[in-house]
Amino acid sequence: MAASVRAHPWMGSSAPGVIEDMLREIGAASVAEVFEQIPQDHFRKSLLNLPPQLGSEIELKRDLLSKLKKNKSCEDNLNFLGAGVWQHHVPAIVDEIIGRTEFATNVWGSYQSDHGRNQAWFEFASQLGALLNLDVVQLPVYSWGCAIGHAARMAARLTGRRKILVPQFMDPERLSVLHSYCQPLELAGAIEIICLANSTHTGQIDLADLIAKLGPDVAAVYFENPAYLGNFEANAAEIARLARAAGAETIVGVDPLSLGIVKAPGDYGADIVTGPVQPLGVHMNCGGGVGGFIATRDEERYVREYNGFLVSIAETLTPGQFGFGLASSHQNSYGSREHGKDWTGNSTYLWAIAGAVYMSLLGPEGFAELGRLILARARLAEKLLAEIEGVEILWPASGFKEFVVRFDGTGQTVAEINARLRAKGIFGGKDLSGEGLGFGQSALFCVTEIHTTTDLLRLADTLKEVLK
Amino acid sequence: MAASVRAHPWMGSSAPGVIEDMLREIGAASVAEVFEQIPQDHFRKSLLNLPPQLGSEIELKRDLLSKLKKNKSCEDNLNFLGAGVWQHHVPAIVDEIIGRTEFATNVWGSYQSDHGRNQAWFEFASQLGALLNLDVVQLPVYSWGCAIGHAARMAARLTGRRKILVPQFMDPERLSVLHSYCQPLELAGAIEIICLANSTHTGQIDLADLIAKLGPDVAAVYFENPAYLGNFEANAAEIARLARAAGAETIVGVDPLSLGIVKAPGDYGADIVTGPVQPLGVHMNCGGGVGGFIATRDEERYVREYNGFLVSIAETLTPGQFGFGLASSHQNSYGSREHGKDWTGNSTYLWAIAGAVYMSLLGPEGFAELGRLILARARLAEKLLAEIEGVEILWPASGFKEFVVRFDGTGQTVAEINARLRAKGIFGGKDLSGEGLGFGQSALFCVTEIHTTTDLLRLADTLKEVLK
Amino acid sequence: WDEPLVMELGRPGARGQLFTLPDPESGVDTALPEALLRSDRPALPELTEFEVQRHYLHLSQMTLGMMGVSLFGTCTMKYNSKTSEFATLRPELAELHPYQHPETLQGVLEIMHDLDAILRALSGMDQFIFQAGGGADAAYTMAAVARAYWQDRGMLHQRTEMVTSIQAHPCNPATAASAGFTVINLPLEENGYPSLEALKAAVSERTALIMINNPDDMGIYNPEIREWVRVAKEAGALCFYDHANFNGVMGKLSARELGFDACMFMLHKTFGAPKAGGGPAVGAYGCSAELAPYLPAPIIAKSGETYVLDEDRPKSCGKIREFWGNVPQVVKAYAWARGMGAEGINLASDISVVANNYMDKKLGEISGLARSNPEISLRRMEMTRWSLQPLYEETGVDTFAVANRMADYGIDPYWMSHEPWLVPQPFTPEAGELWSKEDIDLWIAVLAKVVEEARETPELVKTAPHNQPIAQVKGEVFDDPSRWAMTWRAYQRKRAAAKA
Amino acid sequence: WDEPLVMELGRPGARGQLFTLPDPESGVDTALPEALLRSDRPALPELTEFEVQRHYLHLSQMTLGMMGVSLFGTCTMKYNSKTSEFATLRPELAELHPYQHPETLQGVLEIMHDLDAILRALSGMDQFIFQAGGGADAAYTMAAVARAYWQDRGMLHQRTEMVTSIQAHPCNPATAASAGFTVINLPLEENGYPSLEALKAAVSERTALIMINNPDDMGIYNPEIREWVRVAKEAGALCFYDHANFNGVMGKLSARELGFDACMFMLHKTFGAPKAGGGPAVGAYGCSAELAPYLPAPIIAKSGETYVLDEDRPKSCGKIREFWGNVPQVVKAYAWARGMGAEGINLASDISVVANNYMDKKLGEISGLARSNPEISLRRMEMTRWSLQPLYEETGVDTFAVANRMADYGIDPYWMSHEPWLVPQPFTPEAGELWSKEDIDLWIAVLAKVVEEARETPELVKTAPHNQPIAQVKGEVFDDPSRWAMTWRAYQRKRAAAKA
Repeated sequence: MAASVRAHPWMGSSAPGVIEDMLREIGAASVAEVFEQIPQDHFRKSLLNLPPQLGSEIELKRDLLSKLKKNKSCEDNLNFLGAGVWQHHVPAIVDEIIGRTEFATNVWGSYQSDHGRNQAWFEFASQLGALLNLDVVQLPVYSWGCAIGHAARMAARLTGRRKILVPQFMDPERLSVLHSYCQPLELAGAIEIICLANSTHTGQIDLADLIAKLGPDVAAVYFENPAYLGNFEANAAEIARLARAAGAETIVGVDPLSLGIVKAPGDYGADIVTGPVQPLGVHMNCGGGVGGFIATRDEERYVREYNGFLVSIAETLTPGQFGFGLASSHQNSYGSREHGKDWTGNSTYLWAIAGAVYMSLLGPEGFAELGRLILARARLAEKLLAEIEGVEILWPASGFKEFVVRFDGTGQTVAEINARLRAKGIFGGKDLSGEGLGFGQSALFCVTEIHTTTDLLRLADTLKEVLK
Repeated sequence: MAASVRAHPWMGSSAPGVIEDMLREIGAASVAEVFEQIPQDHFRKSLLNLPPQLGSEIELKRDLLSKLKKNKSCEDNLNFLGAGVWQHHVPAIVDEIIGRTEFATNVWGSYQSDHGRNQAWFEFASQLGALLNLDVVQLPVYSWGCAIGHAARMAARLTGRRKILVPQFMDPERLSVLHSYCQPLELAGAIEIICLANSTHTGQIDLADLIAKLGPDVAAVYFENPAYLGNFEANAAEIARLARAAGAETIVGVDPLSLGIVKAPGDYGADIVTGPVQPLGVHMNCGGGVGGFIATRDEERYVREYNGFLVSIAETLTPGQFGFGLASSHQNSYGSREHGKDWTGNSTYLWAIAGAVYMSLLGPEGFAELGRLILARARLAEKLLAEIEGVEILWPASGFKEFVVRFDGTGQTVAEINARLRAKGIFGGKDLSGEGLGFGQSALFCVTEIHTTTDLLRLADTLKEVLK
Repeated sequence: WDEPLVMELGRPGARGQLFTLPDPESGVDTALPEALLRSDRPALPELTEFEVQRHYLHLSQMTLGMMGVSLFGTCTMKYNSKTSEFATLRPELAELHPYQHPETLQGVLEIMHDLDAILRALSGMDQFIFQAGGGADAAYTMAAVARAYWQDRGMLHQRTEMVTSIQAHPCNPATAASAGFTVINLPLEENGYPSLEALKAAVSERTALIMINNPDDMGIYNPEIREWVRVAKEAGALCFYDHANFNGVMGKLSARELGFDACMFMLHKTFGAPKAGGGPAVGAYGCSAELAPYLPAPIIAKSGETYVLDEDRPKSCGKIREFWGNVPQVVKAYAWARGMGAEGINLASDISVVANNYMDKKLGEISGLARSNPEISLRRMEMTRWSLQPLYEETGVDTFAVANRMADYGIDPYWMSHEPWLVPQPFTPEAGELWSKEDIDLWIAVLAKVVEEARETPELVKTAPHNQPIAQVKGEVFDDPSRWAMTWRAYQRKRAAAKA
Repeated sequence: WDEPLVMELGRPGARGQLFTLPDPESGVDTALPEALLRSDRPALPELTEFEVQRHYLHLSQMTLGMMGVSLFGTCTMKYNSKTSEFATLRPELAELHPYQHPETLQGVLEIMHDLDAILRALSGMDQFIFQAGGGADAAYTMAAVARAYWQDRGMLHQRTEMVTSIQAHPCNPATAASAGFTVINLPLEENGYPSLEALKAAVSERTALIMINNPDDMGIYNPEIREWVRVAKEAGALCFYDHANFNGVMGKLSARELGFDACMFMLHKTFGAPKAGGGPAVGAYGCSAELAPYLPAPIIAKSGETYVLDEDRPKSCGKIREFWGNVPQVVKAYAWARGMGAEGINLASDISVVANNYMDKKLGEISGLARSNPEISLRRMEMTRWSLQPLYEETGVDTFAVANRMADYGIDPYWMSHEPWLVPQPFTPEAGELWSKEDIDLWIAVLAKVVEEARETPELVKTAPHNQPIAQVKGEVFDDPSRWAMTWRAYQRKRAAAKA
């Protein structure tokens, strides 16, 4: 059939005669001959039954768009979902830069041929370090949950201990990932995860419970600031002090967008800091925008425990010129296989470039302004929702961009409310009702800089209507 | 107010203190002082009343998108409008390349610093020349209509004559532009536009009328192939022969996408060839994607009459290296002001890069395949519509991608039919009823490679439904 | 990159883009008339999709475009917002057809209507259109509107002259001449602009219109412009303000308040849309209510809450160009104006003029340069014409060489001057509001360095550039019909002929 | 470009991005706890939007990434379709939240479901998931699934060993070890793969799973793989096929038909999604119906005409990573598979293996190179490991120097070898199906040229590159705690300390 003799635009040697030319050079009579290593009975018996080829770009584009247009996006709807992926503004320049084919391509070259990209990576680490007030930042791992997992394992190796304390009110998604990194307990090297009580009045960690559980077998205390349910951990410094006194590492998770107004974790005693990369200029991508960072002080004991890529500045053969390369790289799994620190591989490094661009667009004033704006908008949302009969804010004015809304007083379930909001173009907060937190019919709302006052009024008005 | 002291992201010297630094250097006491040339009574008295600043990218993006989303696009609707702007497939690579900031920016540098762009321009001209079988191609002018206008003026200067013959069935949009370039007759240098009769049976130019009007005062004969109403001009060679015999130039307008299957105008006697650039990889952009090309043989008499930019290959100071520059540029209005050939200025040169990328993606086979596909789809559409009661194709199977559909037999007006189609997500053909062509309630439909068989069936089915 | 021409790349049969093969069973006749069948294969290259991409990415990297510092005078280099660029790439704009029913185009019509209002506020005019494909095309629009205006009065045969200054942008005389008017150029006098007396002598009952820039490209503002307009109007002529150099006066002046009947703005320069190496561009043309009937159709109007296209304009001069203009650029200009606001626009002209005066001060300290019209001591507007004549006389290094050499240091070549060159060895820097003081200082430092090189190693400068994708292009073929080659096929033919 | 660090650019007060200032009258309390208030100003750069753009555009131009020719073995360089890239940038994908109700996510779920079906067809497996953030993460998924499988049977305390080959990708032993398994590495034997006897000796009732690549990175296919799987399964172990090197066998083999319980595909390499210098990537993990209950949730399923997320998986091993995976890459892989079709996929593996054998032939003609496992005369699969040991012994030029020097000619540096280096001075080219014969010939010609240079001007090669953005990076700081610097603040501190 005619289609089969056309060269394919994605295959350089599919032009007529090229394979034949190469076979002639090789001295092979047929394509089959070059597969001579494979025993005949290994070849598949079943027909390869794939959907028909979309042979032209027109068909391919149309197929993709016709499917994607079945989605309803957070651009066309008003979204209040957060909890691990947040709808923040992505500056256009970020999209431009990470979309450049020089970056968005399969490249992996040398320190010299990849210099521009390596510099962008170093600038990511440098700027994030400036936000965190820490000197070592690794290129991002797969996700925040994975970053917490690696941090826990670092702490276990650093201390030789095998328990980690985490808040009871921890995101079940991240907790599940942490479980995967630490357990099951049947196998060697497992780390036991123990939950710390949270105050139901403030959401913060119960210090008494912390003191009770901080034994000599505890490798690390992990907490987030702001926490899963939105609230800040005002006792952060005290928690870190207690952990240090018990010989445990303090691992903190932070929202980098809060750091224009919130104290840097390096300044209240955090030893290992983790957090999400997605807020730093990456679209939500249906969850495919996540990445996680890990940072510490520049002490060799920490540096020697990193699992992934640390980009260091270095000199070149040209005096006065700088370049970049991977520091301490023998310790990763590429260098040491099963003896390496955990494992690494392709990760989410494109988001490091996004983050570098994002942070340099904002600068110190931008981060401060952004932090203040988010805070003001979230607090306004709380206020507007609290005015609705039957609706209650769990811990008013205690957090940053997320907060828990209780709907018990309305007589409706979150599922019902969200379905009605959805019909009106609003994606309500994440339904917490099934998470066993003890807050009844409640939802985690997220408000960011993209929400205008009008949007918040629309939410409140629609909610009133829906609850009638 | 606080906002006013913030630096603006688009102004490098808006950071606090910079203006003051410069004023100090200048020795000026105030900003007002540097405007000392302007008399006080020249400054505006009225308040500058503009809508409020959209001070953040978030607000700006939201404003733009909220407005643009009020449009209904030809991506979400099934479009059959053509007539000067056509919905063709734009390969993704084209969008990538012309979106590169190196190109989509304010640059105008030297032959050396703009080398890459100049090469792309030369490749546009070279590839279009290969399609046309002509040796000289100018960078595109504003539009096809403008190209025809310049071509007519070239012909008048070449021949010293002041009449141009054009088909009666000419696009009124292009004809109006041509009028602007040639008339009014009160002023010096005006060119009289005279219409040639078209056969109502074939749409083609009436050769007898042509012969009758081809006097010694005729500078040029202009025709399009395919013509405005879609039909090919099968007598193209004969028209050119007659024109030449009468000492007139033959100006032809062609659809470049037809040239994979249709004879190159350079091969049937065209002297000056014009056409639209938009089909060569440019989005419709609500009409903002148009551009027009002009091409001729490489004869000095023609080259010396071009109004715009001709990019020639040249040697550089490095032996064996090539570069590019503007040939014969003293003759344009930059070089000769009112004595130049017409005028030029910023035009649509970015589309030349789009065209270069587009043509190299297609190659000879791609153009042939595209031509055959468009032809097959358009003919299928004609067939399906002709099967509908009361619907008639004016000149079946006579053209390329456009054809006239007569609705007189349906008892409905095109306006009514199109309104009903629109309600069902279909943009029907251009309403010709008001153009005085004598074809009653008729519409010009355009079918291209982006229309699938399913699309055409949908059009036919919906039309049947609408006409019931 | 040492990048070959695309015509030299690829191999037979390679494909970059496939199209569906028509179903042979569809039963439709796809035959073409024999006389029109193409029998040859167009000599196009054959490449894979990746090879096309790689080739043009290389070419993009071989283009300096705004990657360095460009103080390209008369063109007002601006930041081209990617926010608006991305918005215009949306299918909600890119995939619109201008013949769609206006009810499906409400968003784009709203934006254009809103920008019209903004331009009215900035100029005092009563109606803007965006049909013109650039500044020159807007000047042509003026000529066409003037023709219709005088034709409507039955006086076109009499009103056949256009008066302008020799220093006006070439598009003004060129478009007026193309439209059929006789051009009268007024020379500059000692103040740097034509005298009022010369104007009075030039205008008469034959004058259809006058077309002027102010300030001009030298950075000189004609303080008698009010009187000019008065004199011209007394003679019955229309007055057109070419706002090509709006950047230094925006927010400060109103064309209508100064008496003008019409004006134009370059949306692709002043209003932050990229001009992309020469368009798509927009010359926004605005005029008074008196001239509005003569505008090219359509006019975007608001009827109740609905935006409509008014095509019914019996006195219209006809179309200047198909459709309504380069709509994406209009949207970008709207975005620029909204992102700046009145306050930002005012600040931008402040910065532009301050920064140019800062440059004047610094450039004045470099020996070998001379400021145009040295007798005028007043501070210039947003740009100044300079001359390298002293350096040229001293070293033989001309303004082309200096520009080429500056590119080696990452400085985009400067604009020299429009024709005629009233100042020898000219260059015209314009700082605008985009560039930081650091960038301006760098530009000045590089120029100073090149001036030094011109004295110490003149050959180095004359043979520049040395650090660009290619060496200096030898221009002798550009006016030689036997050697120029505007296409690859012409080049191959001439090369073969030269070898034979 | 001689581009400074972004930390060194800008000036106080410059802004690249503004945010609305909150309305002070909104009456809400925005106070933070005193203990959490930031009092210092983060030491971030301050630039305009344009300056940020220009800086990162410069950096992009200083990255060779696929601008030349890259035959980077084990990673299967492919063309990354811009059609699918642009589709994934659409708000219809980019602006989706994974917690949206599935009824608002039908399009993306359909695509993922369709790709699942395609991968099932290619592998014979019964269920795929895309949660793993890369190939290594998919290997970790296997380890986690194996843990859950054995835990469900109450045998996890006993099944604690993972058996693999020393030549398997490092991620297999590393992820298994991280998951808590003891790793047993089988050495290669004379045929180029571990013997069946060694496997038999290694597997036992302690074996939880085996993890293998086939073919390996040397281009050697283990013809006993069926027996391997049989032996392992007789011992009760699970068998995982790491399809990192799928390109040479795609369309030809079915992992399930060979007896494997699970496998993984790298969507970011084999399936044409860009790996973007190290992710976002996707390791698509597929397994048999028997293992499916242990998969990380959610599973995308179809219920009637509706796509749903099945979160109710009581035996699930838990999450490997938050959410469902790098969705845009999944869409790109789907697009690749649809654009290729069964026929295209088969052709691609044909081309890959033919092209590698063509390279083998041509490289074999260059003296100074040696093919790994010279005793194996059979034709290699889609890549071959080569050694520069003879050249190194002759000239002292090592494989790093050759790679650096090749970059000077526009050749992206090659992949050498995973650890351990079983072959000295290794390099591993992989032609794949993307590159034209011209590109492959260029690559070979450049290598031959550099080999010649190594003999004639070895210092030139050793100090390479000479034509890249920077000169050779001096690596001694990378393992020196007193000098390494992973951030600008660390660098400034150490530089200050060194000066003091």
